[in-house]
Amino acid sequence: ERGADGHVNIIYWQAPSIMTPYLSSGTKDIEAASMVIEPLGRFDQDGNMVPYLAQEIPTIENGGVTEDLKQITWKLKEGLLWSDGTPVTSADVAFTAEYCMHPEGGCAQLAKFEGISSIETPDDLTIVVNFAEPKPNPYQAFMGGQAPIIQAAQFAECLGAKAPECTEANFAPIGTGPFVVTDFRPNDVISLEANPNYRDAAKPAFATATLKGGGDAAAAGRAVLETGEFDYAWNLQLAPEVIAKMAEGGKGTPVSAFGTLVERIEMNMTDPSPNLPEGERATEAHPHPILSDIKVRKALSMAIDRPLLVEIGYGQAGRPTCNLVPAPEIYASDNTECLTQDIEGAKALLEEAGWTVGADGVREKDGMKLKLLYQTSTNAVRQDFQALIKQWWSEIGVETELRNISGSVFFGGDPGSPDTFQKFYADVEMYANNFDGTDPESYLAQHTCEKAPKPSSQWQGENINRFCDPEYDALVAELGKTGELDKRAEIAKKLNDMLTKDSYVVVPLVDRGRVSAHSNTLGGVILNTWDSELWNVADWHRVN
Amino acid sequence: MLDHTTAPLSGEKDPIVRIENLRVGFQTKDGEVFGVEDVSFSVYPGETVCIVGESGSGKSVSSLSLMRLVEFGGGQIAGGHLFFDRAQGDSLDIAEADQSLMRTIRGNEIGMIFQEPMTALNPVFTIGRQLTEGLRLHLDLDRDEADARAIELLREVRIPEPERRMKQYPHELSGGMRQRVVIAMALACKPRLLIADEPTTALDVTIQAEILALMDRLKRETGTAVMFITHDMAVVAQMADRVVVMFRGNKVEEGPVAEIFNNPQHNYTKALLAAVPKLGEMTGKSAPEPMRLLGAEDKEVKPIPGTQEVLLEVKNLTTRFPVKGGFFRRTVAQVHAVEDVSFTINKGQTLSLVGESGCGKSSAGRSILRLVEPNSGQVRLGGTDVMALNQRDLRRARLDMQMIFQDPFASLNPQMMLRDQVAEPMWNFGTLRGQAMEDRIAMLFDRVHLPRSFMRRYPHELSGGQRQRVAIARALALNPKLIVADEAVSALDVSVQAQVLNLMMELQAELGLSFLFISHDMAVVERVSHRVGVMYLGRIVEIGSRQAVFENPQHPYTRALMKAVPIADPARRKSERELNFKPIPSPIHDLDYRPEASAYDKVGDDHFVLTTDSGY
Amino acid sequence: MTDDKTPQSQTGPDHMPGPMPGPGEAGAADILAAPLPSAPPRSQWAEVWSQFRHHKGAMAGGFVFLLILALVFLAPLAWSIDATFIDIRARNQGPSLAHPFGTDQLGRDMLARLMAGGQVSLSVGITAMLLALFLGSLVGVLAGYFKAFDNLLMRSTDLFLALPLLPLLLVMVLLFREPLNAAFGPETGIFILIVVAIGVTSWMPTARIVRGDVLALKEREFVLAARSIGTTNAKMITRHILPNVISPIVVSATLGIANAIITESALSFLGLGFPPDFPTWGRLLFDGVDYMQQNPERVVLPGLAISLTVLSVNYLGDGLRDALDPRLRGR
Amino acid sequence: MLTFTIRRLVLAVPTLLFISLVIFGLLMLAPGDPMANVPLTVPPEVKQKMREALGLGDAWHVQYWKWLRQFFWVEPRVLFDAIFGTSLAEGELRALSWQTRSPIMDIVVQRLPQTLWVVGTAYVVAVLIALPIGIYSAYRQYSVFDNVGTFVSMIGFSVPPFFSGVLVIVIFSVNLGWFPSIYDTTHKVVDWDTFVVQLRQMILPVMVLALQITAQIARFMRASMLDNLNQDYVRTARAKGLGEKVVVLSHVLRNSMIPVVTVIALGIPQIFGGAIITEQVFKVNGIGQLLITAIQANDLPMVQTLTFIFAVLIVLFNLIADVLYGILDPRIRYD
Ligand SMILES: Nc1ncnc2c1ncn2[C@@H]1O[C@H](COP(=O)(O)OP(=O)(O)OP(=O)(O)O)[C@@H](O)[C@H]1O
Ligand SMILES: Nc1ncnc2c1ncn2[C@@H]1O[C@H](COP(=O)(O)OP(=O)(O)OP(=O)(O)O)[C@@H](O)[C@H]1O
Ligand SMILES: [Mg+2]
Ligand SMILES: [Mg+2]
Ligand code: NI
Repeated sequence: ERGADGHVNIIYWQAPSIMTPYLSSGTKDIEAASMVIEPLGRFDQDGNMVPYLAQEIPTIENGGVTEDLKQITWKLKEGLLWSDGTPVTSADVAFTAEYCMHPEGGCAQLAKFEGISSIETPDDLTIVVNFAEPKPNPYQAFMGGQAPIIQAAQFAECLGAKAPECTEANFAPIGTGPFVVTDFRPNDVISLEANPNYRDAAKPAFATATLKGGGDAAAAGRAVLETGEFDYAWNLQLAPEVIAKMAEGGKGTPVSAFGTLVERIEMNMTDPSPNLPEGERATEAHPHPILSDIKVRKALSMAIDRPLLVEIGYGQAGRPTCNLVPAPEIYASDNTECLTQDIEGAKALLEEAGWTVGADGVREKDGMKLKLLYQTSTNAVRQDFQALIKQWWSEIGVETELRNISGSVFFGGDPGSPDTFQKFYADVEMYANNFDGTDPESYLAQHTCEKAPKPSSQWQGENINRFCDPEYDALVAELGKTGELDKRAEIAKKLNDMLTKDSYVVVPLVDRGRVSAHSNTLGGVILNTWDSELWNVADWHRVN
Repeated sequence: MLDHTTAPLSGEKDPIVRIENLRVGFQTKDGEVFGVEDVSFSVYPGETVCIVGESGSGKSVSSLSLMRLVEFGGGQIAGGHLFFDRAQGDSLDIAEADQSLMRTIRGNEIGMIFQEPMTALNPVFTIGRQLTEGLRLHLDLDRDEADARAIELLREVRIPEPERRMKQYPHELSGGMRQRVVIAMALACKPRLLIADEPTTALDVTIQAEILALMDRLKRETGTAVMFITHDMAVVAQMADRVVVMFRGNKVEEGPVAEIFNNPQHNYTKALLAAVPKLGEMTGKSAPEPMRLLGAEDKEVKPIPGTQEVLLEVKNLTTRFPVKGGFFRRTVAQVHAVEDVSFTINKGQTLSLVGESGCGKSSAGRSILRLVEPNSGQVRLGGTDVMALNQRDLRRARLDMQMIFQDPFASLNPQMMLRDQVAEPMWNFGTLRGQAMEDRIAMLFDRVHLPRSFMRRYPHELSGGQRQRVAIARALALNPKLIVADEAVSALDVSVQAQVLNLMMELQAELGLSFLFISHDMAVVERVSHRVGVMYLGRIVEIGSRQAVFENPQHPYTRALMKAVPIADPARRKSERELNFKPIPSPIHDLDYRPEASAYDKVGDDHFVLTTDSGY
Repeated sequence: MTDDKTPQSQTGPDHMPGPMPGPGEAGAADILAAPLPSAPPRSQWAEVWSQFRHHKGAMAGGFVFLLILALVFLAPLAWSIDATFIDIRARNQGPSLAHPFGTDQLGRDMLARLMAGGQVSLSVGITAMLLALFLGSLVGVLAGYFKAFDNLLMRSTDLFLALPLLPLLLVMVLLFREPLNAAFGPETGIFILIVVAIGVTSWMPTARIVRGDVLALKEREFVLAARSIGTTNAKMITRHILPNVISPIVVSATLGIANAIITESALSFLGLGFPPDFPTWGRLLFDGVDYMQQNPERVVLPGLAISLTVLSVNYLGDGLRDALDPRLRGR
Repeated sequence: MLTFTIRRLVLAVPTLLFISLVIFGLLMLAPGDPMANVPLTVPPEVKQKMREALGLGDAWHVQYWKWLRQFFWVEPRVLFDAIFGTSLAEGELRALSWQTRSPIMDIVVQRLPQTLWVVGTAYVVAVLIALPIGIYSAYRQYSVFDNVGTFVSMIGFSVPPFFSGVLVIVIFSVNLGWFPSIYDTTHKVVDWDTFVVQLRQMILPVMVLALQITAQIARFMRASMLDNLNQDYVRTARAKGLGEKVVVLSHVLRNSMIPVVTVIALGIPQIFGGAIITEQVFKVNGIGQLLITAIQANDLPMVQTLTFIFAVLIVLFNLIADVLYGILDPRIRYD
């Protein structure tokens, strides 16, 4: 029964700053918004699509998607109401697309709407989306937490450059989700209450909810697992033994699930030496003097004991992996060779490559030392990984200098900073990346030659390691044209292998899952890494 | 023992204090030193006991012990008893009393006047606040009553414009005024015993006479016992019923005042009396001459004529200080401290400035060195225009002119060893180095009669007179051409004073030093000066050769001044009736006040008298 | 009486006008000339030292501080485990014979890490504190003493106080890391950078406090007296002003060292400090906080090390201050 | 001194403008990008569009001018509107945060109460504790009290709040369960019970913060008192028969206050500035937390505005400190 279970307390150690995913793509904001505004369909915990506002997920089979992959037709459920009581119509959906695709809006989810040429609304419930090119994966717009439907009436005045000025709408959007915002304090706390017009009269079970932000993961974990002040804590990035210890508090349970996030080491294929003039440093003009040799890259990978890394850094929230695309099942390559550490093999390989052990135990070749600068962002687990990997590499005669950089600089794209991950003024770097939804196409397309960051493109670009292989580019193009799922999976696996076990430019380490925690009195939690963690908050309830 | 043999003068009453075998030690790095070794004496109600003695002989320490304040200064009463007869009739051994009991006695039953007036006052509180504090505590007065009483007290100690002074801060007062504030503070609650540690040292004779009269009156009217520490034998003669002579931590002699003066027993007492300068000794002589000291009578004393070459020329010097008021402390009026003053000093000669406290003597002296910036006027020192110098040249010029400050403690850096303080001028100008400098420092210490072991001491470890001597040594270090000596010898006991004066005169004879000698001790002034200027309310009212001014005073103020000089002879005490002074007008004027220029009448060869209205 | 040893007799020809004991005239005049007992002069520093030695707190503080220094800089010679050596099987262990202070989450020896961390923290803490103290006292004294500088210097103090620390540090790292690395090598380069960064961002309170005291001190009469004997401004500051503002400076020093050690750790977990495998006390403490419940020694030890250092420096400072204050000396 | 104050106030304007320019320059120069928190899944072109929408493409002086205008022209009028119900600022673009896309000043106003509650209380508590401790430690130098006080305060100072905060949480929230570990910023005090709740949630952060501040102020107080306790005027005061309380608390204290006033005055802007780490640890989400998240998110207008507000406060309180010097010590002259 709606509202019977009183109040639920949720803690996000990163505080939400806005309630629409269109103006911020931060996970915290998207997930907070998902309690209020909903898409036409979501991904469930296994990555399957489930309809939300739509009657069903359109497919070629049910005729929702045309054979030429250039059109998709959505049908809204009947009788849907906004939380203010007005009906939800196809115009709202079309408006949502218009809102995000406005050229001056700076919409954070623009990529979701890429390729849309026009949207038609033949009736109040039907939305027809037309694509300029065939779209093998048409489930981007209006699908998942990143692309929920907003109310046309509320945002009508907020198009384009005016978007940021609609503070009230941005903070308290009118939605169809189980809750409505009663008080939004940016970067602090959101107070919500049950949506009186929610489509399921029995839900949500909670009358009110608080989503508190701030602090750090440890504090959030403590509040749920040890003191029981909160019911749900998001993303507990903590060492496994710390979580285990907290769980002894007995007030709550950690839960985990896996998605596509892979912690990896990228090998710089270009020379980052500071002696090179600015503009040529770390560009394809100068290949890396050491890492250009695949034997070295492979040896570095072989020296790493991935299961141990998992044990130390992630525990139940991680799995060792050799793949860039670890999931979904059909896209994951069966590559497991790298999972066993092979120090001796690595040594032999380096030997073979002409790197011989010098006086101080560091290998040399032609007077050059095998010395690498290894950078990553600041994060306790990453620093532990750095230390461990440094030790393993030193065992095979590689000297490593470590550097850690504040995340806001490392991941910020400031072309003026030498420390961004795109500039890659280091020999190897470590970070994690994933892809949205279940389709890896655009993710794999990031490694084409022209996507390498370079001075001319203000160092923007996703091909961080500057890998460049025409064969790879051709395969990517082919993937873009292929609609058949099995075929797509086959190409994707091939691409994955080209980057990993064939060339070792990307050295995957850990498939990182998500650990969150809920109190023992909170029922209905199903952790979902394919969509918002709060995707089924309507089903949450109190248990005794 | 000596005590008890002299019968108390004021009848057979019990003494109010009985000090028995007092011994006070200080813990220093050389081990324990004793500021007072063995002292016993008594003070009876209604009696004035003067304690005289060499500087550093333990006078201040004894009196501080009586207040049980030595402990706070690092001392320890190592032995003896201090019996105090309380108002309720019971007798208390102060040496063993606890501090909370002492608090009800201090300021209430025993009042104390401290030697160093600048540092004795809290710099951040107004005079009014500091005065009324004790009143409100002991007499339970409310604010208005206390204020009224405080103003009355200020008036009694003859501070001009008491209402205004209540709101001023210590640093805005002249040395003498501060001294009087301290006196007023001690008298506030009409204590039964008043300890006065050199209370009139910084005061000019007229005010000194008034203060002495005030204390005398208090003694007579309320039976207050007075323990009066001084080195001024004239004051002793004027005030004392009995005299205690101290020397190096011991009492060496005690007796009724007449007996001490007429028939001193101890060698030290004899030496002391021999060193007292007497007014009139120089009558008829045109140039000053060194004193004839006991033990050196056969030494020839030569007059010091000086030269006629002008060294310092001061013209129309005017210095004013702002008076601030209100929350934002805006300037609301001005103190006309020095008003249109002109004089010259010849090379090798001494000009003395005398005048009542607060008339602007120190300000004039400081203005000449530009230690305070004068508002207008000219100062020329041997050809250089001091007023026109920039900071660098001014510093250089100070090689030739030095100052001895009125308040020796305040003018010494508490963090520096005495040796370094004396060496500093030589460091500054690099006049001497290494062994030569060491020799000179040692020589200077010897000359001002400080033991060489004091070189390693710090200012707070010295007695008042000893500090003064450090300041003198420092001023002499550079062999300057001109020394502004602001009350340079007033804190010294007469024997040392005589030696220091002789030293100064000798240096003058040998090196042609010139002095601007600021003093209130007319006998000393007569002894040392070639010319004398009399100041009143910022102006020089009379200036001329010493002979002319002393033997033929023209200005009414000068005459009054001369009359007030006490004589070091108990038989010739001045009675209160002989003293009648006009109230002193205020030097504080509104911002738009424009004073008249000074005009002088020439009444003699080198003798000028102010014709402009001086306010007297 | 031994008249030939009176002080006057040593002054040679520049003879004394005072009483010279004439033949047969012993007595009254003599008594004044009697020599006062004197002790051989000692240097001021010897004295400060002797006072310092008698200061119980200072001696204890000094002892502890030296002990810490010895443990940190000398003991690694005896304790040969490398602070960065990972023994993964031995992780999160409590104290044992092999690892007296236990191990961290990667099995690195905590004792070795504490010692290595101490080297960094102490060097950074002390140098940065000295730098901040120097800057602060300099600015404070100049501003308080020279009216002409006051406004300019105090407004720059305002400016520095107002600058947001983090972006400032980021900019410093951006501008200077590479040149310093090139000039001094990575470790010295980053050391200089950190010390300067901390020093440059923490001198302001000292400056303001010192300035306030100097303003008050400047009006004291002994400063006027010193000016009258021709003391130059520079000497005035070193001889008369500085010794009299020593106590706020000493307090700033104690607080500064704690501040520097902690700021250093803040820098390193922002990724602005030493390389991540470089242990420092602040960082060990920070890393240990998450393990507070299972391995309390991981926070207690670095915390204790920092506190002990700060305490010992505090007592050292107290002793120094007392020893330098002649009024307190000899008590 | 009125002229001094006026002169300083007038001078404050160019000073602050200069400071704002320097801060702006610094922020522009600092590496970092508001897109740092955007997931890597968002393609660079989209990020570029987002940047442009934020106005990042403009030249720096355009951006600076825009901020100046918003801060000095628009915001005051908005304030005026809010007070008098006028509509002067209608249609004007207010200074917006890049993270929340909402007017910065609104957020600041929203954050102030909790910061003032927690940090302000801590400050007041700290000063109230520190002064007596400092005074008494100096008065009884090297007594047991002094030594214990020194010990505790130095340990308190040398232990950073990221540790002490967590420590008290583990002790008092986790193990003893006495106080909440998370501060509820939505809590409203309306009656006694809610006041008690407020008190309970404030105790831990206040305790942690106060410990730091106390240590500092107490040390300066003690040192300064020691300098003055041996002065001659103290003897005079005692000679008047004043109780030790009056001697110490009024005569010596007043003379000793100058360095302490500085420390206290310098600390007050920090009350408004919040306590960054402590706010984080206890999730107080005041101004300090606002600043740190803004810095981490490279939210330039927010950082600029906040730091500028601090700058204003710093300049103001330094002026107040200077005026206080003049009042505390009449010898100090400014003009
Ligand atoms: N705090 C101290 N530490 C060491 N010695 C001290 C201290 N105070 C005073 N003395 C010494 O005790 C002796 C007596 O000093 P006291 O102040 O009583 O002299 P005095 O008789 O008052 O001299 P004066 O007439 O010069 O003031 C002096 O030799 C002085 O140096
Ligand atoms: N800094 C100051 N601020 C304000 N007024 C001052 C200041 N210094 C001195 N005065 C005033 O100037 C006048 C003259 O003071 P000065 O010190 O020159 O007197 P003096 O003749 O030396 O007196 P004494 O013999 O008492 O030392 C006094 O009225 C005094 O109050
Ligand atoms: Mg004395
Ligand atoms: Mg004077
Ligand atoms: Ni007897």
